[in-house]
Amino acid sequence: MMLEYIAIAVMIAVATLIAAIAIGLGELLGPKKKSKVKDEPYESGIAPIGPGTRRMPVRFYLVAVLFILFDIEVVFFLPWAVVFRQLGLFGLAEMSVFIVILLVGYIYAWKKGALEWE
Amino acid sequence: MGVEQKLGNMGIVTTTLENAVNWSRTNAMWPMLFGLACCAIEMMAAQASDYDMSRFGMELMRPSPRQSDLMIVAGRVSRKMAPVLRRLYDQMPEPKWVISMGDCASCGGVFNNYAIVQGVDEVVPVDVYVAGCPPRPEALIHGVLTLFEKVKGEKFVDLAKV
Amino acid sequence: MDNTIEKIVQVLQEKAGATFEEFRGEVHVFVNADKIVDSLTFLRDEHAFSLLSVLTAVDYWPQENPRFHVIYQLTSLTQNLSLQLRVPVNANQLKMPTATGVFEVANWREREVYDMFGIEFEGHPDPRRILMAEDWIGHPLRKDFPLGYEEPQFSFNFEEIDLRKPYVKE
Amino acid sequence: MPDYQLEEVAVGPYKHLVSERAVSGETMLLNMGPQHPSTHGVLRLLLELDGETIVNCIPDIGYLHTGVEKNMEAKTYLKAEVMCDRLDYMNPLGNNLAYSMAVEKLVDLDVPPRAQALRVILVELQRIASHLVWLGAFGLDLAAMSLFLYCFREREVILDIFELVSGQRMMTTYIRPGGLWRDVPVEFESAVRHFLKIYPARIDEYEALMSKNPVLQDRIVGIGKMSAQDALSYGVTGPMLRASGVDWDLRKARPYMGYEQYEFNVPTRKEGDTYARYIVRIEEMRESLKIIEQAMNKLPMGPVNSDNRKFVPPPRSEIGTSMESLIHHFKLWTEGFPAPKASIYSAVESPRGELGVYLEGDGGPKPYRVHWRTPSFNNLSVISLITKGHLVADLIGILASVDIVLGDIDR
Repeated sequence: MMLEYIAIAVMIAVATLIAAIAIGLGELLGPKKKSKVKDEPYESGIAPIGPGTRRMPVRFYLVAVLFILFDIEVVFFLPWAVVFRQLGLFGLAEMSVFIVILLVGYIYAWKKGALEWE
Repeated sequence: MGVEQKLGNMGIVTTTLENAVNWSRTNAMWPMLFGLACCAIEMMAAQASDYDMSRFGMELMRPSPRQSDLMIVAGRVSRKMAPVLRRLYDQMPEPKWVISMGDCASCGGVFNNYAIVQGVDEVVPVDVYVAGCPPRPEALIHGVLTLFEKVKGEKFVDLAKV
Repeated sequence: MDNTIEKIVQVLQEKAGATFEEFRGEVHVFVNADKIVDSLTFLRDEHAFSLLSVLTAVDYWPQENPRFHVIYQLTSLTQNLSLQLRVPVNANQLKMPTATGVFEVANWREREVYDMFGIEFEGHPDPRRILMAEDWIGHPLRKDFPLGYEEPQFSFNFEEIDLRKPYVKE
Repeated sequence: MPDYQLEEVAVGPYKHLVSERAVSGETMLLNMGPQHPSTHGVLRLLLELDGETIVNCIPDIGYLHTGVEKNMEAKTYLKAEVMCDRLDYMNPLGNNLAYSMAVEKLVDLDVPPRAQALRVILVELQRIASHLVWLGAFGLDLAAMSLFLYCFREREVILDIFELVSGQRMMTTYIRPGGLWRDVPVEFESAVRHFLKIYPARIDEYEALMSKNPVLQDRIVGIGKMSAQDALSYGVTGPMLRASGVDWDLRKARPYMGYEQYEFNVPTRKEGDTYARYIVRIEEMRESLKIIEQAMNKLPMGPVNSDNRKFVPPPRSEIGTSMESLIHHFKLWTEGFPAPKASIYSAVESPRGELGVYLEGDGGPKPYRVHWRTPSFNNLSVISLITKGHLVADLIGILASVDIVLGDIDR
């Protein structure tokens, strides 16, 4: 049992190591020269007008929430896919109930026009 | 430079490190998509399928100065554009180089009048001047290779002082 | 000068007191400034001159009045005709009525004439410079504006120009 | 947010142009400025955005103003022609033709038939090359990266023909007042035939890639509509005007350089949206092929320059033998030829629209006033009208379909 976990641990370690080397070399060898203009936000070569952070229209929030909702739904499919054979008919029925519930939610959002941008 | 400002010149250690760092810089130098006028069309032709500047590590023309190491000033710089050019040069991360492509960028070229900056070296420090109006794509690639020779010869010490 | 242009020019002569001259088959009608807007609307509505292809100015500098000629070149697509109206403007009174009400293209073209020659157009919705920077002094296309010629740097005069040339520090 | 900062910041030169919602900070003022991948050069668009939709779009041009009109007044008629290649750098031969025809009209100079036919062939080849760069940039803006590489592959074939003919790829200055610089070499015929053989298949390749592509259809069909009435009021000419339903092409309406001998039809569409402009330009490339085909078949023999020695320098062979040619040669190359004290306007159909030259002479060897009526200047002024209410992503498609060239706009 432990064997799979070791493989995952090795993979995580190698990943962080490579990332650390890349960033570390950049930090160590890269010349650093701060200047006032360099810290200003880049807006196609012109001084930006007004602050960057401002009140955003609500549509962006709506799209973000819908994405999270259906993204987590997909996350629940992954464990099911791993033990798909063992669960057999029971697993299929269980998951299709889960999918139908979310499908109803999806159709509701669609009909209410949440997906339209205007 | 990080380590050079501290180490300065440590003989064999820094020279091999210099060669490694310079080699990595010349083979992945991304130009900034900074096309002004007619030379920009020749730069696009140099980037496109026939002359393919990507063979020399210039795979991507990044539009934003934040992700580019080389600024190719391709075209004539007008008086109204000079402050914008200077701002873009300042917003580029530190190991940066400038190629002034074409006569108009190098010395004002055909347009010797009130509207054109007579040579981009009045606005940004230039490393390589490429002559031609517009220079052929091969001339631009030759300019890029001369810049690579120059970058290969760079020492950490003088970079630390700059 | 074919007959339709001739009829139009006669009508313009009575209505706007215009004079005209001809060169290489082109008709130049001289109209003074206060009559220009309604002759433009008259030509656009009655005679289907639907495209104002050119709106520019010429500076006859040493000659004081009229120092500028503002030129409107009209094209009629249906009849395939073109007619040029010229408006003399004196040096001391650089004012012109705007033609943006008649043709939308006049909006940018008049800003360019203001930017290059300094002729103001009253009633223009957006009277800013269009080509030069906002803080530019002077109007470049005037004949008394210097060309801005800088002596090119050759081998024989390399040193003294090198001293004067404003190289950037860093 | 501190409101005073927005108030004072927006009060700048754009106060009378932006709506009051920008001053109160509800809408955002964003610079789609000179350094932007999809502005096709150094054009700055100040966008007033409400989230993603564009409330107002204020173009700010002049970042490539080169003062060509002022500079041409300081050069003789022949030397001034070098300036005009750099104006619309996608269409150098078209600029040469516009300027040469203006000078020929001013000094009443004739052009032999062989030079006229060669001029038509070269200008149509230049039209195809300019449309190819437009199509490449159009695809690149709408994320069809590979199309850019295909278009430039064909453009290199055309540039090789220009280099064969004049020694320079782009800035040829090959069309001179009174004819051409010199006759075309022998290989010109086979090079153009080769291009005519391979190119129709390539256009079908682009059409297959782009026209029926549903992704592209969604992005550009019905976007950026412009009515014919607006187009004429804004002085828009060329493919944009023809895409809005007005059938006005200077090659048909006022044939010059012998265009009346070749039959070709002028593609027009009714909808006036971005897709219509795209289709009109693709059709125009096919029409140009027809013109080149007919012109190559009927290419007359004979001299390439007019024999009026007052304005056209004599061939070098004559200088050794006849005294007058030496005098003409010396006078033309040092002082240039005087032009009458009068003004003319002559226009040519460039790939972007009506490219006109207002030329005024003052009796001396230098032009007194040269005004370039460039099509992109008027075509761009429509942008604030046709992008109202669209998304920022649509603006990229619309701007690509307007096909502006900044050298053309700022002169």
